[in-house]
Amino acid sequence: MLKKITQTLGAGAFALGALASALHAAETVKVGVLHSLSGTMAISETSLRDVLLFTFDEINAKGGVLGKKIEPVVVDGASNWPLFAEKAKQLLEQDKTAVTFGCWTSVSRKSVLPVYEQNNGLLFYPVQYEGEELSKNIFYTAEAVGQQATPGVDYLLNELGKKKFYLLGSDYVYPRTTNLVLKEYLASKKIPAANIKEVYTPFGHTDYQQIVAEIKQFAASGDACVVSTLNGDTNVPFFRELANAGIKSEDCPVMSFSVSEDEFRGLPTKDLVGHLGAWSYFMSLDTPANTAFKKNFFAWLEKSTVPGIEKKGRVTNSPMVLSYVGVYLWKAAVEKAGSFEVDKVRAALESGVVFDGPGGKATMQKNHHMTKNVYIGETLADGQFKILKSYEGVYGEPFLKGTFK
Amino acid sequence: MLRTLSIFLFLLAAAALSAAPDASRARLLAALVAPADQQVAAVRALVGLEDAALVPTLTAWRAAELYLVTTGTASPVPALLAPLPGDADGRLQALAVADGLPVKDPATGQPLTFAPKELKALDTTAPLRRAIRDVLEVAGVADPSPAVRRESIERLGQSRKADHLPLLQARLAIEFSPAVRSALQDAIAFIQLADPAVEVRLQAITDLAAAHSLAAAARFKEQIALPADAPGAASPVELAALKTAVKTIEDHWSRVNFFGNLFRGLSAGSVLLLIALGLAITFGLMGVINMAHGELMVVGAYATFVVQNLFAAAFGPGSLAFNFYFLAALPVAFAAAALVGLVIERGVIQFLYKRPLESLLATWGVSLALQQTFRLVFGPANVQINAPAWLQGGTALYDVAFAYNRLFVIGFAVLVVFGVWLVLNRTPLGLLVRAVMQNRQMASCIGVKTTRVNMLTFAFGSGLAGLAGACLSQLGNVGPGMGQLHIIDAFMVVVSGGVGNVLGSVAASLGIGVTDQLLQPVLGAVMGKILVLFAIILFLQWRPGGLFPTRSRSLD
Amino acid sequence: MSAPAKLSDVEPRFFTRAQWASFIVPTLVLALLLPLLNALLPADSLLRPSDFTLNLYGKYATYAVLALGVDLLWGYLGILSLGQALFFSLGGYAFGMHLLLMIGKDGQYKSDLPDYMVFLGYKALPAHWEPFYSFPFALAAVLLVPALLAFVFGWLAFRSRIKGVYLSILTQALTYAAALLFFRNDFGFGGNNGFTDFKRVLGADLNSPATRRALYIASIALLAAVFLLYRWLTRAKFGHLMQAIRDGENRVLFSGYATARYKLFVFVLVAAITGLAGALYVPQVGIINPSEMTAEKSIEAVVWVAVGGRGTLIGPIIGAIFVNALKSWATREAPERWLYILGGLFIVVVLFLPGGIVSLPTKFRTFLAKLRRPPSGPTAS
Amino acid sequence: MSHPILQAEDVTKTYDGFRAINALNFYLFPGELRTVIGPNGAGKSTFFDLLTGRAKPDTGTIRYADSDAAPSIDLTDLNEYEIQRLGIGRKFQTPSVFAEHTVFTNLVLSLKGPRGVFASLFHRLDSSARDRLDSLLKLIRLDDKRHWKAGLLSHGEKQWLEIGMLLASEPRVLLVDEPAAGMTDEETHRTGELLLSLRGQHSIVVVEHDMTFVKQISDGGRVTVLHQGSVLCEGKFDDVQSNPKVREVYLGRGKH
Repeated sequence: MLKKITQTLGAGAFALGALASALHAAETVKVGVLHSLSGTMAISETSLRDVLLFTFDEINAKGGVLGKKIEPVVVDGASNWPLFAEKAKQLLEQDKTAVTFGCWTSVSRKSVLPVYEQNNGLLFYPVQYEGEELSKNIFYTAEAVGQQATPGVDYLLNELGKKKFYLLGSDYVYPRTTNLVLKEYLASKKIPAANIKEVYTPFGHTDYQQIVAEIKQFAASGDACVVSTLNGDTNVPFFRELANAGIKSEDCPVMSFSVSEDEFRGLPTKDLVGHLGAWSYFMSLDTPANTAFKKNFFAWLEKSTVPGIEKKGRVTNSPMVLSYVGVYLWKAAVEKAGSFEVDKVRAALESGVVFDGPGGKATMQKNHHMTKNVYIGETLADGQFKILKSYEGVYGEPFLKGTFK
Repeated sequence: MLRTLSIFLFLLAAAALSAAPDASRARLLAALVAPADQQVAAVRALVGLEDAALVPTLTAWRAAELYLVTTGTASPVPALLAPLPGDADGRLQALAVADGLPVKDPATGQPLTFAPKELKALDTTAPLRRAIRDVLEVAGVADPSPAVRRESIERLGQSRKADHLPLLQARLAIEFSPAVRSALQDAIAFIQLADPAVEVRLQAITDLAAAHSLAAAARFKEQIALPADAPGAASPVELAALKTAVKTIEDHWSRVNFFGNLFRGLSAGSVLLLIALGLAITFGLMGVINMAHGELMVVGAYATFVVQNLFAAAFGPGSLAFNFYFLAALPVAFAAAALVGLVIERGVIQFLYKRPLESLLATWGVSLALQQTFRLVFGPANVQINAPAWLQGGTALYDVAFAYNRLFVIGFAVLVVFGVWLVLNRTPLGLLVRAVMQNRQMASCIGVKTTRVNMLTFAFGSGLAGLAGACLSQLGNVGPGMGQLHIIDAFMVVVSGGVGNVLGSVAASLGIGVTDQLLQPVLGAVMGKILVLFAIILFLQWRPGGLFPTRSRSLD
Repeated sequence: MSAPAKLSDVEPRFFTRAQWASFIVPTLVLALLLPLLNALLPADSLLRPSDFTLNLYGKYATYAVLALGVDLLWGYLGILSLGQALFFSLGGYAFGMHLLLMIGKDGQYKSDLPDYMVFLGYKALPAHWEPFYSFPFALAAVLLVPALLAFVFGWLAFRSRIKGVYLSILTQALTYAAALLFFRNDFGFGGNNGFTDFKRVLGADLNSPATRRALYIASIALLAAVFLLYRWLTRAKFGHLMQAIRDGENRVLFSGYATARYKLFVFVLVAAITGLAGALYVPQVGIINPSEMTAEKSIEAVVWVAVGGRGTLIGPIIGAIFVNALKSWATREAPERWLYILGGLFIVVVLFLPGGIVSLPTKFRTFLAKLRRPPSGPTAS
Repeated sequence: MSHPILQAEDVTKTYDGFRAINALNFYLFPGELRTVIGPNGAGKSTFFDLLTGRAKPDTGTIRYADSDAAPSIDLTDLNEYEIQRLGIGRKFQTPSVFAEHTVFTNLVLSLKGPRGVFASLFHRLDSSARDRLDSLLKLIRLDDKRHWKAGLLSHGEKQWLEIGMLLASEPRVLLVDEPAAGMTDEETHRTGELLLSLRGQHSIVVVEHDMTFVKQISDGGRVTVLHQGSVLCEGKFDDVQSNPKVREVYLGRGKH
């Protein structure tokens, strides 16, 4: 018995030793990267890790931040939300990172939020989300609902003259919230409730026959569209089914908020041609800043030595660029504050630092969201978006519900 | 393919531009450069303009592909860009809308070349684009392509403007395509709903009811809902007609939905069946709980992906031969998954035949490792699989939609079941399999090489999983986590069918598929699925051995 | 075969004196000394376990309780339940409801209602939430909700004599259905996001080091208590019956025992205790959401047991701590490769070490004995 | 003549269209030792399954008397453990003991007494129970192997252990399926003696193939011949043996 218990303690000591933090090097500043590199979310989040490492190298090559080189601490959240909280604690309490860039799903952000608040840490969150949150320790470079969903619906209403809306989403908080806001928004635009249908499918749903049959009948009048907040994987069976049912983008366009260039890599783009997307960045944006960003990133990928990193067929998308923008905003704020201290950096950020990034000018607001451009694009067969319309300098507002009357 | 098409279109446009009847062309040009506040009116006035350049010019304008070309000091000329014959740099020449000739350098007299981004596209606004669309729709009624004609006609019908009536009726007199004719009749009836003469209106209602038009039903319901004194409210006679029409249309569609649900259930069941068949062999017959079964499907799906890429590389992605990649992928998927299965059986499972619950754990470890391998080999993102042309689209019979890929899956499932039945019942291997599965020790006593039989059976079941994966690649996504989506469903099918009974799996998968599809419209996708799961749990309370239980007389 | 030593009699002693010592000493060290060092030593002392470490081990302790339950069912009773994470999460949810209400007006919306309810437009707290303001009620729910579900499911399943692989797959289906249900926003438990951002428990600030120490101590105490309880269960005649059911249920049935009742009793008891562990888990990790109740999590727990050594009570504890510590370490040090490490570990353990880590010393001794003795000679075993 | 303790009337049981038991009538009287013989597939094991609740008859009644009155308890409504608690114990054809438990524990678990969950949680062995266990261990000659794991016993020893377990539960009716299988001649003979010694205090049904053994234990008692699920004939061993029908279906096949 005693032996068994010493075994237990031995196993524990092993973990303790492993977790003991390394000593700080004076010339570097530690920066956390908290994304899922395994599990279901690895599919999206790995790209963000890549772009973050690229950004750090880019900054380090130009002398770092306040003369210190960035030393990334990469941890795997493994698509496991309590593990995210554990890793966040580790980054803050053990590694003492100055800032963390990370999280994709809302639940991962929710899971680490108390950790950042309690340790007074700093987290930059880059992925479109539902809003309804404002933490003094989180900066949301992400698109809020008003920077994606409402402009997207505006486009459907004003440019395409759509009158019937099929709101299709995965059954979780982001789609639910977005659709709540959209329903209010549509009501304020005098769209009768009878013309709005709201449907949810579980995560990983694979059979969209029924829903597509319903859309087909819903769209028989010719003035209908689909607003899709379907998550990740489920887009493939959905668009496949849609194409096979003969529903064309001209008859019934689908405006998706969760499908970006990165997702197109795994989608049969042929089936998506003509359908729409709304993001604050498209890879096809023709600006010098974007051209340079793409060139440098792909060049970096070529010579990267990160194990298992994909080098071929890579694209850029909005969450990646917003991660990139986040790092630069943080850098600008640190330099403005002249310190890595969280309180000073926060004050600097809140005072409105600006970064002219690949997606255009982004200004951090006092409410921790960004004013940025929003683009509406149409899918092309090569997995890129053709930009149809741009809305410039859209204010980021996390609390939208109840604002449209 | 796309490039050839666009070149063709441009050549067509060029031809249209060059044949220039002057008066109409002038009107078109005037509209293009009209002052902003008069532009919409000017464009709308183009309705019915008989000019070959009308459609290509407006189409390009609407797509922001009509450019203003400035040469020297002259005022800008509206022009379309077309490929320069024989030019490899991708530079384009500009064909002026006015005469269809290339815009030339005033100095040298040589055609100028451009890249699209060097030029300014002619601006549009949303109201302008709508006006353009309206003009194009009217023009589209006479378009050479039946699909364009049909779409334009449907839109005109929905706009319900009486002034389009003569145009549509004129077209009806000469239209030959049955699909377009029926669209024309519907559109005419739609417009006639607002006819001043009550008989015409009543006839239109009857016609639309007979055509089972859903769009009409929506309009009818709106009209029925109007208060009696509202403008446009129906007279009592009309009201009765409207109600009958709505009922006729709705009855029709509820029948359509019923048969549609049955078909969808059949197809969902076939997918389940394909997924579960391999498991019915490895789990049902052999008693191995293979948690990596899902990953074996992924092997099949990735095999399909690889074959697709090989075909694309060898024959070109648009070629005829490319369309047959899927047929070649099926045996490859089977073989690849069977091979991986073989390795798993030799490496892990052969030690665990007497410990089924532990095979669950070990194979779970295998599934983790396989998933990470997929990630490292093919990347963490999903891979792109393009369906061959013959699996795209669908057909409709009595308004029930049949997608080709679904029809294929049903047919394929039937074939695979038949194949499995043949293997198990009509081959020496099948005999050995059944012998070993019934009593391993006894079989080995009578000289059956049980090791070999186990190996082959497991490989066979794995190969079936590979086939299922290949099929799924045509329906859904292919990525490292794809296998996890289906594994529980597969186990549920085998368990409720009765372990060790392939026929049971067939019945269970079809039952589950149809139930799921029938429940979905009522309860939604999530609750439907939950309910099916609970139904299975309860069903097994009632019949613990599944649909077709295997009885045993031994004590345990 | 030499005559086996006088091993287990029907009523063996609960603990020998040495066993008591080897139980009490580490328990006291873990439950009292470590938190004391944490509280008293200066932050930079090498001997001081950090807040982070304590918190981590508190979490592992709740996992160990979960693993003990899996083992009691699987190692002793022969029921491989893939639904234990569900009971763990249900306990977590029940306690989470209480914690969520304790946030009071400190949430995002400064409302009495939990944030997500405000947002989804609830006008008032649903009636079934009201009692959760009371800590004792929440505690009772922590035990009773999982127990009730276990009772209904177990009653149905055991009555129909569903067992073995069938039962495993059914529990998996149950877990899957429950997770789907909790993922739904309409179900009213926060959907995919679950409950998070808790502020206080029993009036104490959840994020203060003192509260975290208390939670850690409570987790270790629970683990020790559950260990004793399960040890008592397995040593009584009841324990022999459990193993008899595992080895030959029909024989037990023909000996006049209503085996279904025995299974149901253990299943329900374990569910309640697992729920309690879940309730302690939630305030320590700060979140409970439906992905915690997926079948995958249950399988993980089974793996801990297998790695540690099933059919023993110390095995699951070692397994839970070892595997999770390994995971904590590997997700930081080898983020790209840790799934291979974990997957490989399971395969190796199942194939080559069916007794788990606890069987290592015996294996090692046998190995040494073989080395000493030439293999040709007759061995006494 | 007194009432039967166990009575099966017109019982039929079908498995997948095969009539394992066909309109069977069977009466067992208190204190009787009845031997049942019959060729393979005659329905002997199925018959035991029906008596012990492991299978339910399609038609017919099976009744049991827990007193001297006429049999009134309908066994077809009851399940295995309820029937066992009424006092009907069964020994299986292949010995089924708890292989991972010691011989001693095997007996403890079988000992007559409360069978509830809580009873077993707080169970203590009193001295009279210990005495009874000791005498049982001696009876089945496993006294010196009481701490062996049952799984390590020889086939014959397992048979004995199972008989011991059966006796420990003090049943009124013993259903014994092929007790002599796998035993040496000497062991077989001793088994026969044991069974004969139990006659009187218990009512016993023995299913057996071994004719020598059958002859030994029938010892003036009745022998029932099952054939195709029904009783072919019943009577003293010698009568049965000379019955031409029996010779035809059973003995005529060359066995003994």
